[in-house]
Amino acid sequence: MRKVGVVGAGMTLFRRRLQETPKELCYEAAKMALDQAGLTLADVDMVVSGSAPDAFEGIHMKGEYFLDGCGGYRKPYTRVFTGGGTGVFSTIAGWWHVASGLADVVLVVNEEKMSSCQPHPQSVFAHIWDPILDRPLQPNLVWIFAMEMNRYMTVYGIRKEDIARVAVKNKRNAVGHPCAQLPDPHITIEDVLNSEVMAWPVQRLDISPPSDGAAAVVIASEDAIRKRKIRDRAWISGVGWSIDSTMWTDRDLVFPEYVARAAKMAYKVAKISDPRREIDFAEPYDPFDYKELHHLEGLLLADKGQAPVLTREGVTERDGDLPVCPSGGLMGVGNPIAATLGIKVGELFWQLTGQAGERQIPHDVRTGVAQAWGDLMQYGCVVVMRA
Amino acid sequence: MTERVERWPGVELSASDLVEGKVTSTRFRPNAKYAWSAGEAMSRFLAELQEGRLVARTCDGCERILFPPRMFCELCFRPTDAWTYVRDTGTIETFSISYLDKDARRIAEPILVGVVSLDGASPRMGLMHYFGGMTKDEIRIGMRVKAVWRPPEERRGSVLDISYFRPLREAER
Amino acid sequence: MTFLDRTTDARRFRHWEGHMEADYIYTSGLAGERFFVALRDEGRLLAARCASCDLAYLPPRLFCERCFAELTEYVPVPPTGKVAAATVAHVDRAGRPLAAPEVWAFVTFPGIHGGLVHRLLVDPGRARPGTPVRPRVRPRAARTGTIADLEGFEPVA
Amino acid sequence: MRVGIIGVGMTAFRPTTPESSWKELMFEAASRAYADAGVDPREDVGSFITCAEDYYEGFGIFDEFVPDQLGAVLRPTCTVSGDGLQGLATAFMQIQTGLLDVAVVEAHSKASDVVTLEGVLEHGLDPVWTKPLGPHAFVVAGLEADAYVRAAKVPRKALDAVIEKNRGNAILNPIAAYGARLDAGHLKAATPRFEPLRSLDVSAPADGCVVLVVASATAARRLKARPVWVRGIGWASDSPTLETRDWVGATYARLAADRAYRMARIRRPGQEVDLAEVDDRFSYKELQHLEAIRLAKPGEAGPHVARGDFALDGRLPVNASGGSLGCGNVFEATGLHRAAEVALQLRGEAGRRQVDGAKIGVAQSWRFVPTATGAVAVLGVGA
Repeated sequence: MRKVGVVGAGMTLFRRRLQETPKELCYEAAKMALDQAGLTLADVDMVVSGSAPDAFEGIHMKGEYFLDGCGGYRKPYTRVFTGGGTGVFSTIAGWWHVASGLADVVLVVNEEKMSSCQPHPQSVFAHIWDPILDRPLQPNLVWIFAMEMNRYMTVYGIRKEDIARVAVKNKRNAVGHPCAQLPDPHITIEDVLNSEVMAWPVQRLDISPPSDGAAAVVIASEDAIRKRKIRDRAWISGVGWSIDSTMWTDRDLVFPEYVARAAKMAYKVAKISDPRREIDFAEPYDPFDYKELHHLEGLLLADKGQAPVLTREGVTERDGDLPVCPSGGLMGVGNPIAATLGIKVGELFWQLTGQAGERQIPHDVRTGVAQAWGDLMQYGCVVVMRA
Repeated sequence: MTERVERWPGVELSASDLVEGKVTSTRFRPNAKYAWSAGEAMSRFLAELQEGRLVARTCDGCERILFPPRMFCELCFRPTDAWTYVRDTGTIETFSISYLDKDARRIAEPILVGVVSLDGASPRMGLMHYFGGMTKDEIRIGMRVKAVWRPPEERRGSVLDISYFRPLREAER
Repeated sequence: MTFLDRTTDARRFRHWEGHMEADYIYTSGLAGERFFVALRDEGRLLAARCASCDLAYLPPRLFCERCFAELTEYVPVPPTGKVAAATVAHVDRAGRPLAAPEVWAFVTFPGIHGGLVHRLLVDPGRARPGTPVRPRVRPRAARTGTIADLEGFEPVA
Repeated sequence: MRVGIIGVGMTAFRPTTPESSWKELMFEAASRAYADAGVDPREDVGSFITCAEDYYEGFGIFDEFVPDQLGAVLRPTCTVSGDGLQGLATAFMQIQTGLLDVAVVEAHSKASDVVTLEGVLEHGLDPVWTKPLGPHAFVVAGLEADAYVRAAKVPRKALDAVIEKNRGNAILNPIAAYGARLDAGHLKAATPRFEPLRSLDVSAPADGCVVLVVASATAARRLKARPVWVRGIGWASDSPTLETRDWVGATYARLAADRAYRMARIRRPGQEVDLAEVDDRFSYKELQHLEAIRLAKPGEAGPHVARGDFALDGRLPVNASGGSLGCGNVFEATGLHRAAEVALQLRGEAGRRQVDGAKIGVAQSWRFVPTATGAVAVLGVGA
């Protein structure tokens, strides 16, 4: 299999509302990623974009609309879409463009502009449910998280304060992130537990904010990296993706089997047999605090129901044995769905090349894993990267 | 490279910048209406709801009773075998106490909502619905419940033909 | 085929109605803001210039789609353009027949890369490519900073 | 590593399909494709790819509603927001990495589920520069038709010849929704829509689903399949901005074809290609696309079609399937349908519309208004 590396990353600010059009956001992130790789648009063979529902921007076929901002003008360009999974999935698509031998340099650009939707992007989530079985009940997006979180807590007997620790850790980690929307150096577990109840057990500070933003990475073949003498690179050594059944009311929500399948696939590709020993840090998808725990278990980095213990014991702190979401995650940096690329794959790249600034993990890290989750509690995708 | 970046792009706006037109913008509401074909499985499912019954399909491949019904088994990838009914009693698999409506607006009286697995279907198979006849302090995972149907003349062939699921009474067990 | 049971009474098939609608506010963006403020406040059309490609883009844009340079230089669009392509639409945006057909044109300008797709303010029979045209700008009080501040293009008398 | 199509499955294309949900439609096409390929999706398939757009389906995230009916539960599955040929390209790349050796590509249209198709298409226009003016989305096609027809000097009778040919071919295609033997009276009675386009120049929507099973040469041998090889594949986009794109030459199709021909080592497509399926969702598009992918010289596609060169028994049969004018506009499934048609033709299984002795065929797609994106696949049989 052809060796493929990430050679540049870029992202915009993550904010509730940005003035740029979607294509301008794409451009800003893409240009930054190219600049950091020391490449120009002329060096790019093919372009991949990732973005979640068209209904956020309010543009049918938005991937076509913003392709010039992604650098797709007169190039082969493809948009992939796996719900919230898109944040990591587009990198997997970029990987196969290069690993197949069809391209040497691929620009991957993810974007989300949720503020176009009025009065709140929440209204759009009404359309993600089954029209016959679910939509008549007028479901709110927070419901699915609340139902999954409740089952996870109840089956394993997990206390809310052990979940709130994740929100505290990530919002504190985000203090070092220049793009962060909701960093908070002083937040406490009590703040989370005392925040407004949205849909029990989910409280306001359990949730990441809706955001506008874009992020990009540049992916290149080993040949291209050598030929262009690119110094900063991190190898994509494993990829995996998996979807579970649409019939979510028939599944036990307590464990994300789809994440486990994706992780096993990625570990196999990366020749990782003992992930807990071989993986140094993780960027799992954390749109809600409990999701980080849920996903650590799905990634086989914690036993079922045991991820809260790791968090309580400080293992997942930036200076712990297994730093988790050193970026600050979605909880701290923001959640422009697909654009979370910048705090998942982007963070892996920056950490593995020693460029994470204030967020740099203090000890040597050689192998990281990024994961995203999406659709109706159904989609898992995983990327393993090595220094 | 993050520290080498001089400017993290993005021009932040406030809600009022947008709503009061401090920056130029356009407004639009799309005309995007649908009438999805319910098809073989869901047409029957809705018709049965209107009659006050919950219908499922059996799969002889994996020996499951599939609810909601489908004409193909997603695990065996084969056509399902026959129609069968499941009961309108079941178990709360999970739930939430929601203070949000569909547009994320706050409501005073919380909605009790969750997943109920139905008796007679394969384990854990069920549907999302509302719960009633219980308080937010009484609801719990594992609670036994029964459907409260709307009167026949009010049923339209919809999951809303069930008003909600209430606690199963001792005598009904 | 494929299913073991099939309904043969077509009246039994149901439909379920719904929509995918919401209200949207689209900001003009950074380049759009320059264009629409100039149009609204001064009635002028601006193009954004890429020095390295030597192209003046209309609509103006933040970046050159060819070389990815950030565009900061704005130049005025010449007052007179010409119709590069025209069409007469006999149905409206929702597909309903129009009593009076609408004329649409792609208008280009000398020295400008691109142009504008807009209404052509002529009778359907006179929609001819090559016709010299100029923008008809709405009165100042009616302008709100959108592309509809132009009523369309009219032939140069 | 060679990659080939080893299974083709389609439903009939129809103006409406009230008897099937979109899931049931997909299950039917998938079942046919798996039976054709002799594969069990639960055991033999490494990746599933769906090509879909949310607003065509009426879902916020259509990807959710894909796996069950394809046999893809707990398997690698994704949505490509593109035309089916882009999905074929995705399968091609995935297999070329060596990560997997059998992939499934699905695309469908359930256009009859969309009550306000015009509203959905309008929603694809640029929200700042075009949508506020309120044009019908097909105004874009009307303008492009005007630009192309003038530049290439295409007479009305050439457009009529495209319509007559494709709807006539469709009569011979059992899956086609709009086959018809048109006479001069029909063509003359067509009413103006987006001039120069008239009612008959615009393909009508249809429901339908297409599934292809794609495999490496090794997997094809293992499965004892007779592959139709993907000899070349390319895809490309021109500027999404209406004002800065090529209005005459369909540059996206030219660039996509250049890549596909290079990969397939085809130097003189006009001589080497035995049949072509090109996007004809507006009549002029067939001619414009044929010129862009070098199956006709600039300005010559019109005279060729008027002379009958693209007829079933002509020099280069074009849209033997009946095209979109004859089969119906199946939106994102359009390109995949054309690849399926070429595969059936190369296998000699195209029934009354069979092009005898075809060894190399080209399928070309476009993503419809208002895009300038397309793909080209060169398919072949034999060594």
